[in-house]
Amino acid sequence: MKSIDIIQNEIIDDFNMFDDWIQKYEYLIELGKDLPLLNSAYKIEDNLIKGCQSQVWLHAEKKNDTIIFTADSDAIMTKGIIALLIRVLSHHSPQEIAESKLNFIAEIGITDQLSPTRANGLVSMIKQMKIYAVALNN
Amino acid sequence: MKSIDIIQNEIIDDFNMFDDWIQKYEYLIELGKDLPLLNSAYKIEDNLIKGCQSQVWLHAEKKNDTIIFTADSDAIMTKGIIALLIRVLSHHSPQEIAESKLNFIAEIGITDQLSPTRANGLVSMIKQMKIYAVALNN
Amino acid sequence: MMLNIENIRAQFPILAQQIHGKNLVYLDNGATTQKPISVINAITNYYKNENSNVHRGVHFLSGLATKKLEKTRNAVKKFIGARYNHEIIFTKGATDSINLVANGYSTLLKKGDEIIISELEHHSNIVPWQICCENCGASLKIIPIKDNGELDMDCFYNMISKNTKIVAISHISNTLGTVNPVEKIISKAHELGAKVLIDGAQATTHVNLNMIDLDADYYVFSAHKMYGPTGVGVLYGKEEALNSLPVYQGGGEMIKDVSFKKTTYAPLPHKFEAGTPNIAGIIALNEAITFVLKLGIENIYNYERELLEYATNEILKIKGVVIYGNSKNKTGIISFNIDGIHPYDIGVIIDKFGVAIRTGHHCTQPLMERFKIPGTARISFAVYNTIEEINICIEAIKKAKSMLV
Amino acid sequence: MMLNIENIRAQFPILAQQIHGKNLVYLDNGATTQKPISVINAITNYYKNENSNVHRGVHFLSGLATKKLEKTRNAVKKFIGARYNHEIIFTKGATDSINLVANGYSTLLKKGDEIIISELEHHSNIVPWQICCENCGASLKIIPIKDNGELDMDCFYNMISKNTKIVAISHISNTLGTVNPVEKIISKAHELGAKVLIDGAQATTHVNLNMIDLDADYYVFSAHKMYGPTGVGVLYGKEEALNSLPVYQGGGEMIKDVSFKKTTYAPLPHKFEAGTPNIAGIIALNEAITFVLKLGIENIYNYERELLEYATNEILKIKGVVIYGNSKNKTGIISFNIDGIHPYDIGVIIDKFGVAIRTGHHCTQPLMERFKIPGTARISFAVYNTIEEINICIEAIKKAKSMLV
Ligand SMILES: Cc1ncc(COP(=O)(O)O)c(C=O)c1O
Ligand SMILES: Cc1ncc(COP(=O)(O)O)c(C=O)c1O
Repeated sequence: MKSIDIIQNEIIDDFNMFDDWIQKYEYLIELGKDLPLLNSAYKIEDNLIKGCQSQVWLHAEKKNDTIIFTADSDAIMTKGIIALLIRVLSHHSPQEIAESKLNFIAEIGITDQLSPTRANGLVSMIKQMKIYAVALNN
Repeated sequence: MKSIDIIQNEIIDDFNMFDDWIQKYEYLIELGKDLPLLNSAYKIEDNLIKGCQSQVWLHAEKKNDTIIFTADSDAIMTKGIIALLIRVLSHHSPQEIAESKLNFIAEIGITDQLSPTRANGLVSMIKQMKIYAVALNN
Repeated sequence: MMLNIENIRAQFPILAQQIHGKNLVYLDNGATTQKPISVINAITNYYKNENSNVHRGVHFLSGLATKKLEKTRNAVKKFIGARYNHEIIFTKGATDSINLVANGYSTLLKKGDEIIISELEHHSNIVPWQICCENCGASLKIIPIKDNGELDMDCFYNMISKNTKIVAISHISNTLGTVNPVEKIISKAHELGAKVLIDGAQATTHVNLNMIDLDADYYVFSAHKMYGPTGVGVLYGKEEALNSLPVYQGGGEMIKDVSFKKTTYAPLPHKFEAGTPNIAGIIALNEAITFVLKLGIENIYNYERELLEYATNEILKIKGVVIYGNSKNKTGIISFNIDGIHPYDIGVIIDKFGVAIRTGHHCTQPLMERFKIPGTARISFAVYNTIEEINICIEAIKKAKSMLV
Repeated sequence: MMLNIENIRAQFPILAQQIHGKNLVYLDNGATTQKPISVINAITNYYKNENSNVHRGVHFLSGLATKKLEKTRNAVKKFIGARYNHEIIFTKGATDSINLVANGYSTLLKKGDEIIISELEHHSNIVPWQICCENCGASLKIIPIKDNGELDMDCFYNMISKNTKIVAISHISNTLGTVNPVEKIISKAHELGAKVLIDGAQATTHVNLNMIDLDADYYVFSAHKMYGPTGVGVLYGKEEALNSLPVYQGGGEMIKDVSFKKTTYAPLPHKFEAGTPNIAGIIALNEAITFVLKLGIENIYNYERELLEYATNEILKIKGVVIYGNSKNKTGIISFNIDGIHPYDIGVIIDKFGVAIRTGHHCTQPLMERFKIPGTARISFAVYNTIEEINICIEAIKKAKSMLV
């Protein structure tokens, strides 16, 4: 598996190819649509991270010392960003996840989506991913 | 007895003779000092009109169909204005008092002292003088 | 009278803003309106020339600030047609005003008493009453709404009884735009001896208010939704209604006499104005009122109705659009969804075109529950909006839709 | 560091004002300070370029306003050395902040519990606790003060017990200038398991604050007394202290989920921030903090001490003058009376010389009672005052005296 930083750089490179925000957003929307379905057994209150506008369901499990995340959201833009977060963090060791610094978000120019305005659940989602990583590290 | 309006005009004339506010204030202070003492029997809670800074005690009685006011205050500037109010309103009939329009205050340039800021009890005092006039009119 | 919209727009500096390189199209007026230069200048002028604490000072500036603050009280009184200046209480906003009353009712009510609100209320007119009920044991009854976004008045007439002590209803729904039949509610409530609080947060620029005619016991609103500054609200109450409430906050101006043995309270309005008020904001509210009155509330209403009708027609041309709130009697608010699209996604995308609308539950979660939706996209007009801006907004929505489906 | 006072004065437009044809000498800073142009511009800039409602909006302006509001929260956190941003609650003023806490305590306390305040408190730190006691049956204990205006700490040590649940004390007396030994009070209270609220309304520009060191459970202040706008206050509380309080006002932002079955509340700080806040004011508070930090609190304190010493000396030269509050540990406040003269008369006359001081009870009636006086004349300094202004003030007082005796 590639390191978290290498994946982040790949994503940054991907986004650098786009000329404008429309292309970036269309790409995010595509990623959102392509995000593998969350097993409906996991779409439960316990896995819900409530933003004030869109909601995120997040599931984590451990497999061969790495964490695998699956998730869903009711808003497609949010789902697109989730897809990126999963691409970056899934399949890494709990320690790598806990220590990761997610700089790609600032670099690809979608920080608006990650402001602490609580409008979507993404800030809480990143926090939750790290908490899962720590919790499953045993 | 002169009418209320005639007395008001006399007061306005008095103040017109002064060149500046210092003379006006000195005159008011003098009036305050010269205000006849309020009979201490009347300096009671019931007669108290509480401004937030200076206090006014007001007593009214009826004599030959006219109202006679006596009053006191702990602040001398307030007392000066009280002296003017008594000069204008005392010894008039209840009806004259109730219907009076006190324009002299604006004309002599001491309206600051009569703003509704409640800093002294004067606005309430004028109201109270009229209430007494109505109450004693029987 | 025809309003000169170009002239009006010129009074709002922010309308010249560019957002993401596009002209700002501000259609989030239900959340807060923009401010004309006269309001902004009133604040600046206050701080540059007049700033001082009010009421108890004997020096010139303190007298001036007090006079200007009281002038706004008088302007509000006239604006809403109240009887007395002391029926106007300055608060920090509509929410603060409602809480003041609801807190008072928690000592006035007891188990068995009932409070009526409706399903379309803003959280600010729900939660204070829930807290009130929790504290005093009264129970909360809810007027349901019909599919078109109007109150189900039959239900209301069945629900209200001698047990009802207060009815709290918004004048205009911030999510649906529905103008509620507050006159009917007030007269029925009074028949049964209940008091009425009207949440006028969305109404002050759309309805000519006259408290004596309307006969509401309490009426609340926020300055920032009527072209005024943030941090200022009004609680109007009939003299006897306000006098019946216990004091709310303690401190500063609201006392007659403080001693450790016994503290007594000042008469209205001071009784409910503890602490240094938002002096600059209150003074600026006077300018906001002047602005609204100069244009004329009826003119504002009519113009916004034109915008509403045009926009409603245009948006309904987009396939899959559903509008929530279809009362004939509504103001310039359009809440909508597009089939299969989350409102959040629409908001995020059209923002990039410079178009500011609100998405989400608009602090009316029970109403969202009622329609079984996570939220809506909401366009809300002010008097400075134009048909051209609506066209830009509609185009942006269409583009968003084409990206999202 | 020496402060460049001319340079500082140039930042305050109002100081160029003429009052009754004289230069304004503003010595009523205990009531409210004047505002530097940076604070005024922050408000103007907000309304001209950024105005929008905060938090839930997804559009650009809403995000910007939210970011700036949260930036002030962060600035306040740093300014007072708190642990977390969410320990900073925005209110409408110190009075509002104290009421929020006292209201919470009325559900936390019961008969037999005790609250301690002092004889020199501002009404805003007395009345809320009286209301609290009335509601919950707790009793109020008062720390007396000594003739020099200091708290009688022996009494405090005797008075406090296991029954004491909260001690509420001002950091600096607004009438006497006394800096109270809050560190000692806090450590003693904590020893006995009581919480402590400090009313810092007069302290924020005079004492370097560090909440972690100070260890107060609650600390409150108003923006308008620290060169900031009216209508904004802060309630700091330790995370666990704030969490222990029930919600205060309901509505808007303070919820997690609203339903008619069960409403749940948002985490800190939102739990206590119902309704649209004073966004412009909060954003401008950041500039006020910047202004204070640039000058340096120690420098401000030292400079005002110089003014205090000079003015104290000069005023004591006037025959018949009595100064109330003679603690060695005091800030730039002089409360005085002249034998046989009512303070009101002094205030009214020196106003005509352009000198603005406050006269009256300064919202500390029990303290006036303690000294058996109807009020005092109070001079209070800010960093822009000068020796020259003190001279003008002293001259004016002398003239007033000569007119009055
Ligand atoms: C010591 C003290 N506490 C509380 C207050 C109340 O502050 P505000 O009126 O801004 O709420 C003041 C201001 O007068 C004060 O000086
Ligand atoms: C109908 C209604 N009521 C109450 C409020 C609350 O107003 P504020 O946030 O200004 O206190 C609003 C504003 O969102 C509203 O639209």
